[in-house]
Amino acid sequence: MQQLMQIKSNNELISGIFEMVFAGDLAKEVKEPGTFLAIKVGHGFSPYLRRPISICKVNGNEITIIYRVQGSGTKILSEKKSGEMIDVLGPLGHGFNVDAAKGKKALLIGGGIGTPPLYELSRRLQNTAESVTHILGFADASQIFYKEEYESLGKTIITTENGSAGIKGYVTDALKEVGEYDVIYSCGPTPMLKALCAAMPDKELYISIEERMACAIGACYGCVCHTQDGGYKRVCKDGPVFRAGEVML
Amino acid sequence: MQQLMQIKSNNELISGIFEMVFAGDLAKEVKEPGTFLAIKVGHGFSPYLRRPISICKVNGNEITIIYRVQGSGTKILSEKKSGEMIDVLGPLGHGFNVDAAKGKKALLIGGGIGTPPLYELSRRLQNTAESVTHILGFADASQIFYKEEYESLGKTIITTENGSAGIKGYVTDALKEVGEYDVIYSCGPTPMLKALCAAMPDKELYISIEERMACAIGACYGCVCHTQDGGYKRVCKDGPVFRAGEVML
Amino acid sequence: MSNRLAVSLPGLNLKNPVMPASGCFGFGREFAEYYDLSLLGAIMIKATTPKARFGNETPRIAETPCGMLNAIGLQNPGLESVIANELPWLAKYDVPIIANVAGNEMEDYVLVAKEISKVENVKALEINISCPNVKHGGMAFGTQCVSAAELTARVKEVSKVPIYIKLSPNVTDVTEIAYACEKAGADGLTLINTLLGMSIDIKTGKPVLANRTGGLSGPAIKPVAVRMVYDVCKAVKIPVIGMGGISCAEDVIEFMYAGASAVAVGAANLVDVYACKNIIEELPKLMDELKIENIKDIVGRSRQ
Amino acid sequence: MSNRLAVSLPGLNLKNPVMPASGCFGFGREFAEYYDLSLLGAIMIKATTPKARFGNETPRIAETPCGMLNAIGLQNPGLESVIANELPWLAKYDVPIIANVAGNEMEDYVLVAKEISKVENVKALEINISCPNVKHGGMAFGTQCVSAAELTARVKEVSKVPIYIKLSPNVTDVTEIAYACEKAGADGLTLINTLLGMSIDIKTGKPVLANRTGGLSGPAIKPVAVRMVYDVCKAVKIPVIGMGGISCAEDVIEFMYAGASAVAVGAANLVDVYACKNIIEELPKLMDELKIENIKDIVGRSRQ
Ligand SMILES: Cc1cc2nc3c(=O)[nH]c(=O)nc-3n(C[C@H](O)[C@H](O)[C@H](O)COP(=O)(O)OP(=O)(O)OC[C@H]3O[C@@H](n4cnc5c(N)ncnc54)[C@H](O)[C@@H]3O)c2cc1C
Ligand SMILES: Cc1cc2nc3c(=O)[nH]c(=O)nc-3n(C[C@H](O)[C@H](O)[C@H](O)COP(=O)(O)OP(=O)(O)OC[C@H]3O[C@@H](n4cnc5c(N)ncnc54)[C@H](O)[C@@H]3O)c2cc1C
Ligand SMILES: Cc1cc2nc3c(=O)[nH]c(=O)nc-3n(C[C@H](O)[C@H](O)[C@H](O)COP(=O)(O)O)c2cc1C
Ligand SMILES: Cc1cc2nc3c(=O)[nH]c(=O)nc-3n(C[C@H](O)[C@H](O)[C@H](O)COP(=O)(O)O)c2cc1C
Ligand code: FES
Ligand code: FES
Repeated sequence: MQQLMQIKSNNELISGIFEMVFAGDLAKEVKEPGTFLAIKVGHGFSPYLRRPISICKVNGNEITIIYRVQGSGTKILSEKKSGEMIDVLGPLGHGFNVDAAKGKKALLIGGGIGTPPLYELSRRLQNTAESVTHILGFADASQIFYKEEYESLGKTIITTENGSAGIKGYVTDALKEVGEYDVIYSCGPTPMLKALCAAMPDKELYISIEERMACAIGACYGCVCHTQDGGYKRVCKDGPVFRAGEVML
Repeated sequence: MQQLMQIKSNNELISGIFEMVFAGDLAKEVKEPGTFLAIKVGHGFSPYLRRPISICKVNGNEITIIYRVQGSGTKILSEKKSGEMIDVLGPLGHGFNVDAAKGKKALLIGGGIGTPPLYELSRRLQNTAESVTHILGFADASQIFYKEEYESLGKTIITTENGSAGIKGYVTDALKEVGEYDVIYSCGPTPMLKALCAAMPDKELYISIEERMACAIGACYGCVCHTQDGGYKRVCKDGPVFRAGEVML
Repeated sequence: MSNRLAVSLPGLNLKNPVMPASGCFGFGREFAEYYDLSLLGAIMIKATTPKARFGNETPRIAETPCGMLNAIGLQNPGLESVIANELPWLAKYDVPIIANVAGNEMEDYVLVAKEISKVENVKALEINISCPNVKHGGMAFGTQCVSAAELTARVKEVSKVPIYIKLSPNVTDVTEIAYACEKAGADGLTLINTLLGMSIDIKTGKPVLANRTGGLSGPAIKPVAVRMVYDVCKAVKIPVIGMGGISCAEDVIEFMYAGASAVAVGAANLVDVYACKNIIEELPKLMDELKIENIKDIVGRSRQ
Repeated sequence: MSNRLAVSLPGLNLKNPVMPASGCFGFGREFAEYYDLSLLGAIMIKATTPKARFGNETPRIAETPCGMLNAIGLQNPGLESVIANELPWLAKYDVPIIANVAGNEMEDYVLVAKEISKVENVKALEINISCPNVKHGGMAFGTQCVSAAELTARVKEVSKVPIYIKLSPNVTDVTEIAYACEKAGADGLTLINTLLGMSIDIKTGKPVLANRTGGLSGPAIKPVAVRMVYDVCKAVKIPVIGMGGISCAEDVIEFMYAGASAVAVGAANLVDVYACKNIIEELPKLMDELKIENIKDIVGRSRQ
């Protein structure tokens, strides 16, 4: 669905990271956590392409996203005011397999601006999974956001690279803290995903990956990645969530 | 001077014609009526070029412009709200010679969206000219704007092409109604200016002309016109106001 | 469906002159989730090569001012799969298909053209001698008159349907190539393909695209495309399908004034899934405003 | 004035790598009303021909997505007046002048180059064999290796200062022309000139420009320019001054990573009178962010 949605709020959570809420029927179409939106951030041709942003939360006809001001497009997004309309295409792609954790222990691992899609996932797992544990990795204490939100949904372990909050190190350094778990869902920078794949080769691990996109609906072959078997997958249509090992990182 | 000015108001006077007021020090630099501004109507590169718009009125640090929604640029302008900032370059070019009418009878002739620069001119002539008369031509009664404003400054004759208000016909058809006059100032579509030049070959006639512009400061040679003597003038820097006969229409 | 939008070109009776450009619409499947493909004038499907191709490594997409670079590298499932899976699926729509033919060697083009032109709903071929994103073949054929003419003649020989040669803008004189293709038997021309471009990420200091260079498309290239369509239409008698930056009904009119008999919409589909549908719906309204009775009447009128 | 922005090219010791491009800055007079011209790396003045030229009829300007078309047609006051009035006026600023040389015939170029290169503040010539807006000469010289090389050699013979050949992007292989110019004795190259384009007014159905076609410049063409600079810098050893759509400090870095030793800012000056000044002021800040010590260190680094 492609729809003009109305912005309800747009707040800076921490320096450079914003939470935006917008409303419209499109929200009702969201089935899976981990799916994403392609947002036209400006009017006219500047910038030209839509921006892929994950769905962080769905509430009735409202969708929440969390984004980092990265370049020109997210800059423009950050200047929008509530009441303005925004052109949204979505929900797009295949998200996290919620059923996989039915009655099992779920571990959700996010890194930095990769954490938002895990939030809606965790909410959906509340009634179906046996338990939900979060490991959230950030560069340092000043970069942490949504900590309370995650804590309200389950055990939440924070790691920071410089040790200024939580465990010092990477999310992998927190793995020994979490006890037993059956299914792992993760989203974050590629090096983190690679480390996770290496650290838990035998587990049921789902990863959400990023690629530069044009159409975001699967038509242009802009965002493909190789699969182990010599084939390919389109991140926008076949992903962005894949089973670990399915695609090459 | 190039300055971000703050929009104070932006109102639709009649269908498709807007009056915008903005404030800033740049207003203090305006010396002559008939000079113009080059306005960047959008952010980023869309649209790319500035839009030349005449100064209609100066009041302290406020400038008033009147513009018609013509294409993409003026459309964007019409959507601006008070409080927003707008990037203005100006005042540009050479305007109307106010001194030429000192102690004399001035006739100001405007056509449609060519009338705005005559307004500030008429205000400046109030104290110096013996009398100021206006002839304002419009397509029909629905297209008339600023009638009362001009009437408060002097005798004002309206013409409409279909006779739905004032005299039926063109501004030239009203010439016989105005009695004696010494100096004529005019601005409007090229056919109107041509007709005036033909109708009063011996009078002191000033005309303001339009050309597509890029730099608007005289550097790119984008807006030149031929002079009678085989030379050329830049409309943006040497004009937009010329003595009739100086340039070829 | 109003008659005033209808246009006819060799092999193609189109209900309107608007079609998605090759590579910007896949094989239609994804767009069919958003609107009925039967409303399109035609569909130019993704380039087809003899065998399946992966294309280039990623990143394949870079954004640029008023446009984008792509370096897909002709990824497609290969001739056999297109004939077995894609074309039959498309047959359920009332829309003529223009098959985009590509390859490394001349033989590749001949092979694909011969086989794909036999398929019922393929009404014309678009011979892609202008893809800037492949090492062999592609643009190399399209930048020289001799090779362009030879390829045209060879493909024409085997094709069951009219052939349109897709020209590259990356040449000194596009009219020369256009004329050579016409002489060699082309039924029509399509232009322009993308302009060769590059974008460098200043954070890494390296080209954004893994392939380093890519093809520039979108509104940025429209003036170049309009100029080439104008010049080519002056130089040849065969019809031209124009493209390059078309984003709205106004752009369609502009290309047809320049001489195009029909138009294709490329990158705009990637930014707005409804681009083609909206343009087709806007067209009659705009024609009313401009007092254009029949769209075909304005073809090439800028030259009169 | 910080040393870290300094760059050196044949004939040119520049305090920074940023200069206005020819035709987008006149002879500097209008911009001098807004800021001190001495802060510029250099100034490329408007094309000079042997005699005064009026150029093309108006309209000469058309706006396009993220850019513009111009068809000025090399209007200028002529060699004598440039030497008598413009260059002496510019001499009061501490800034090297690069004189842009144009003409219809080869002799025109030779004449202008010979005379203008004698002027004290002219430190280099830019030989414009790429103007798309004139019927004779101009781009015709710049689209073929033989004529480009011959012109280069003839001008080199008479010039007192280093010569930079300004290349046209409207060619199949810009590296071929670049190489021919290098072999013929060019000291450097400047690229790109404008892309040939057209815009049609859908209300009238006619081209917007009186000259019908014009030269496309602005951000729209940046990816084409970056690609050509990258390719040319790989093909030749002489330095390149890059241009095409530069609007901000980031763009300067992008061109220098691509291989340019310095850059020129064209259309951006027409949209923002302070464009060059702002870019020069932003550059050191951006270099800090990107941890670039000296600007000259990054030239061509995208290829490493
Ligand atoms: C499926 C998916 C989900 C995402 N979810 C989020 C999210 O929830 N929150 C968030 O902050 N970011 C998310 N991103 C990354 C986000 O898309 C980019 O940060 C954003 O596009 C940058 O745009 P820009 O104009 O600010 O940056 P620029 O660098 O100016 O963008 C230039 C171009 O590169 C593309 N681009 C730049 N970085 C990325 C990237 N990391 N991934 C894909 N394209 C990129 C842009 O879309 C644009 O086309 C997601 C990316 C993908 C693919
Ligand atoms: C010295 C001068 C003073 C002017 N004063 C006024 C005024 O007070 N009120 C007013 O409504 N209009 C005025 N105009 C005309 C105004 O500049 C155009 O209507 C406006 O630029 C149209 O922009 P657009 O984006 O809406 O139209 P578009 O057609 O989308 O513009 C496309 C391009 O053409 C140029 N253009 C289009 N029409 C004109 C035109 N008539 N003259 C010059 N360039 C044009 C635009 O600037 C732009 O570069 C003046 C023009 C000049 C030269
Ligand atoms: C992502 C993408 C993929 C493309 N793939 C092809 C292709 O397979 N075959 C082809 O002939 N042209 C291909 N093109 C070129 C377009 O068909 C079209 O000629 C070009 O993009 C100009 O039109 P536009 O500016 O409307 O996009 C592709 C363009 C894009 C943007
Ligand atoms: C209005 C205008 C006039 C120009 N005149 C000249 C000229 O006289 N000589 C020349 O070599 N290039 C001329 N150019 C080309 C520019 O110098 C430059 O090569 C081109 O515009 C690309 O840079 P840009 O995209 O930054 O404008 C002109 C460009 C413009 C826009
Ligand atoms: S972005 Fe087009 S296929 Fe994924
Ligand atoms: S617009 Fe540049 S000289 Fe007038």
